[in-house]
Amino acid sequence: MPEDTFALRIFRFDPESGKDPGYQDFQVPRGGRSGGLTVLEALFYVLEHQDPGLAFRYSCREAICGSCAMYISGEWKLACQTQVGHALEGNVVTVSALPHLPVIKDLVVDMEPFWRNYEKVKPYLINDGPPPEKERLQSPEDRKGIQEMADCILCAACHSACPSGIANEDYLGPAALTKAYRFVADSRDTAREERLTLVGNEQGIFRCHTIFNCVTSCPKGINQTYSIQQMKKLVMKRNLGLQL
Amino acid sequence: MSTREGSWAWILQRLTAVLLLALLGAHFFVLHFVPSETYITFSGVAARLQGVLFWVIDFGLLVISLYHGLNGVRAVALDYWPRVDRSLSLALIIIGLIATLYGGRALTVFIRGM
Amino acid sequence: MIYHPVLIVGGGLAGLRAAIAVHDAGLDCAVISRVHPVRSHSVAAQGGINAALGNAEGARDDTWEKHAYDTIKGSDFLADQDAVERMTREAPARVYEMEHWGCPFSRLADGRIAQRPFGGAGYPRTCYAADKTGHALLHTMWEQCVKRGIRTYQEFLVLSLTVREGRALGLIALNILTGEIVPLAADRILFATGGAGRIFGRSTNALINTGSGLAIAYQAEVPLKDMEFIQFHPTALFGTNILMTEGCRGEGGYLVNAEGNRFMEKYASKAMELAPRDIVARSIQTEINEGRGFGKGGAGGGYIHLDLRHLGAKKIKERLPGIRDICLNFAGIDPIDTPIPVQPGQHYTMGGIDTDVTGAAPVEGLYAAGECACVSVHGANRLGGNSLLDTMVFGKLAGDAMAESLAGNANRTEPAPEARTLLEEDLRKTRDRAHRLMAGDGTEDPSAIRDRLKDVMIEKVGIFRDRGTLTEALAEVRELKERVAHIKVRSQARVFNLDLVTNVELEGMLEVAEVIALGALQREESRGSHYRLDFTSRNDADWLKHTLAHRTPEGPQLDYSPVAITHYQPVERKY
Amino acid sequence: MYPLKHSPVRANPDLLPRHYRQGMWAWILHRLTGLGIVLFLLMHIWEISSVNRGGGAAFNETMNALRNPLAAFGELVLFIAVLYHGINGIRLILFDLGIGVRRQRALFWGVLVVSGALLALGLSAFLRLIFGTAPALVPWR
Repeated sequence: MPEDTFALRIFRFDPESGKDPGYQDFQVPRGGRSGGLTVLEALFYVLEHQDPGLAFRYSCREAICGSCAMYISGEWKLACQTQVGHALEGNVVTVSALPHLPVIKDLVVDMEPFWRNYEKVKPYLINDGPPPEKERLQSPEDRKGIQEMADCILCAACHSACPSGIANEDYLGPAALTKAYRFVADSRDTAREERLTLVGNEQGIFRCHTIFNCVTSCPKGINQTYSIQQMKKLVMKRNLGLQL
Repeated sequence: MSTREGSWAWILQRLTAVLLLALLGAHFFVLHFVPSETYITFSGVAARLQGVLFWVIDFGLLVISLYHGLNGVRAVALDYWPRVDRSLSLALIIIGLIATLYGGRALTVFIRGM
Repeated sequence: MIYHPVLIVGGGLAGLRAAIAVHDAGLDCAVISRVHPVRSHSVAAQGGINAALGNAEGARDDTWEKHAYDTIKGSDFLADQDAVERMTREAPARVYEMEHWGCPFSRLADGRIAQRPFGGAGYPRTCYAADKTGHALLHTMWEQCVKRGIRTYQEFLVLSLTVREGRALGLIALNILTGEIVPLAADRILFATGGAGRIFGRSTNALINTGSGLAIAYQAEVPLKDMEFIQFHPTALFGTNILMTEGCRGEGGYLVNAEGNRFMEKYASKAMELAPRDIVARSIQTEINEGRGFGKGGAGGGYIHLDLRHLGAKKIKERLPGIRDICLNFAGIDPIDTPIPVQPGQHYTMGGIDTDVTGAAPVEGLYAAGECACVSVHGANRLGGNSLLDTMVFGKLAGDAMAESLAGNANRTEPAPEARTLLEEDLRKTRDRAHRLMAGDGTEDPSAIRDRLKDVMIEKVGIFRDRGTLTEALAEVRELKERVAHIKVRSQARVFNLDLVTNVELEGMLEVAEVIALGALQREESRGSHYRLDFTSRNDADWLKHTLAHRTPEGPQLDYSPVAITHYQPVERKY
Repeated sequence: MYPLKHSPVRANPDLLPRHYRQGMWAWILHRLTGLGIVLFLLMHIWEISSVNRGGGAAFNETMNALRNPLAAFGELVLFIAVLYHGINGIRLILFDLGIGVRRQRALFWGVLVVSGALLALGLSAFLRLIFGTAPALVPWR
């Protein structure tokens, strides 16, 4: 019955066919096994019952692994976290691969440009001192200061949503910059100067135009712009020879 | 200016923005709210520009707005064509210099009142 | 042919920790992962990691020995005590190491790592990073791998393990992104492929936890140990089965039935909600079965309430922010003012590839660590907070052991000629198998088989078992195995063929399910998570032993091995 | 990589996506007004510099030519653009000072309100330009 189904409009691209990319509609029943239905479950329904050739990424289905960021009905979302009922436009849910990243097949994008930028900011704790016998102490306040940045699941939604580096794979992007600030703000890290040099340029923080699309698109509610603005201030302070 | 850096371009854009707000406010006020003749004429403008304050405002506007505007164009262009930086910057600097000189010469014509 | 002296299958905590150990020993190694490493299921761990640091107030006299005893008692005395002692002794070092590598642990006021109480533990010794400990640890571990430039083969699904004359020589894997089936040769191979939760319906596990590593090892005639011990987590979010961490109860949450009672009083009057998982899960299921649950008779089987309201908004937002997000996003409720509907769900595979304390399997050159391995430190029931610890302690030990065993003979840059020949032979076989799958008669629907398997396993090999249901389950699984021969991979695509991936996994799931069901049927006692309605008590005289399943063409052949007992004689568990 | 028969394909967001929120509109408007103002700036320099090309007479001639409703309308558009660009510029500088990074949506509405108020004030001058006499909107006139 048509009223019990909705149309899942999926971005399709098959690299082996030589055909142009486009959208394809599938009729999917609304009710899942548990009453609600997430977009990820709907994709599985299509895979199992309608088109075994559909390609998409998945893992945890609970919004922590970061596999299934997609562009769903005009917004950047995790497919697993999005209820079909919330993404309906009329009777249609539109799902496409993350914009701006090269598409490998259907909803699977090449994450290489994203990871390349992630690695550029030295995304690991650097501490020159010898490790103590026990833990390095960190006050609960200092710990709280990095909570937001450390919550990032590296899903690349913000990276894909950011218009600042839209045609520029060298722009570090909000995810990598937030990762950089996660360590700049960590009281245990000693490579602040080095990191600020890595990000303090026009392929880094100064490419950010404070558009806040990253913030809007983040499925974990992280404010990437905050991290970026904090680093702009730190770099200017450093340029002016002030104490960091 | 190389893309490796850019913090100075960034801070100058902010500083010129603040200056422009002040200068433009003055410019607007002078042109539209200070009682003067209804229509702008050469002699009217020339008379006004005899005052040093107005001279500073107009010349400052010329230089600062050109910097702010052309640097803005550069920022826009680099979003879409990240690899044109060097040639683009050179082109913008040349445009800026020509416009400053040409506009500056016009101002001196007014000041001399000829 | 791709060759590395050491190949590690699995990019979760155990695999990455082993890779770091091998790399730091100066050897070349590579990690093969079905997903990008940070997408591994370790990322979903919530509550924390146990280590007797003695940081928390009231835990100053905690020691690794006490941690060991809690673990052994929690395991219902099936754990190998030497292995447990090794694990708990090394626990603080592994936790401090993660801290030094930048893991954002939650902190006490004095700046030390915070610890919270967890089920079955005598002291608050579970270190945590809010309720996203797995996420914090896995990202930190991955960062260390990035720092070291450790090679990873991402989105490679391992299809088979090549073993000849008791020696592991390499792997055949599918490059999911290209569709190529490629051989990878190595002198030492570590399996760190995680659990088999998705064999069961109502699982808290990630969708990728199909037990494919277990199946591949088993198909290569590596024995699986204690597979009948499947942990059911007491509190999975009703409907989606997303985990509601034990930390909810560790922070003081209550379990309440439909009559408004904290029913744990009846089952574990001292430990209450913080009894070990097997006991709490059985208690909840009993309440539901006896009609004191909510939504009884409805779809999904009823639930009880996990009530956090009395903790207050501040504590919930600070200590359990992830739980709150999950509730808001997946159930549409806010735990600050609404109790969370929960029911028990499959959570952990205590059993796994048979290994010794260094992770070595009974096949030369093959190692295993993490959830896919059975050392065994969890015995019949794992304590919350011990799985993250397991991954890191035994990941490192296995990495060290592999590096050490290769020392002096690590200069090779390509496989031995005979290994190459044998791998190429296996490559042909595996390609044939893929072609066979592609060209099946297609009379069976794989998704129907998969759904049926999950239902059978949760209904008949679940929290409560007996001879009748287990016999039925075994028969059904064997019937499904017959049926799976008639499936057909419908997509002929090479690039990212999910149909091929899920169907290959399905074959393995059935193999592992058969081992679980048979082991459970044979073990005529109740111990830890394995509860038989027809044999309700523990029987140390006959069953204080590990089950070992060997693959034969006729199905699993079971035999048994002794449990290592060092200091602690089995006693009745009381909480 | 398996040989691709296509050069890299990218999925595009909708041209005017439904996801555009305050920050995105603020930026689009800032960028468009900025580029428009630069264009005007160059034209303005060219028109003032008519003195370079023909002295005061040429300047007066240019000014007379610009005295028509269309040019006045253009100046109205310019005025609105400058107002928005300036006020939103203040918003951006506030962000750089670390103010309002978590309240960007509210700040955007603030920008619109302030721009609107200044526009009403400024309109009086334009009405005067268009109709020759200004209504007594400005108290000091």
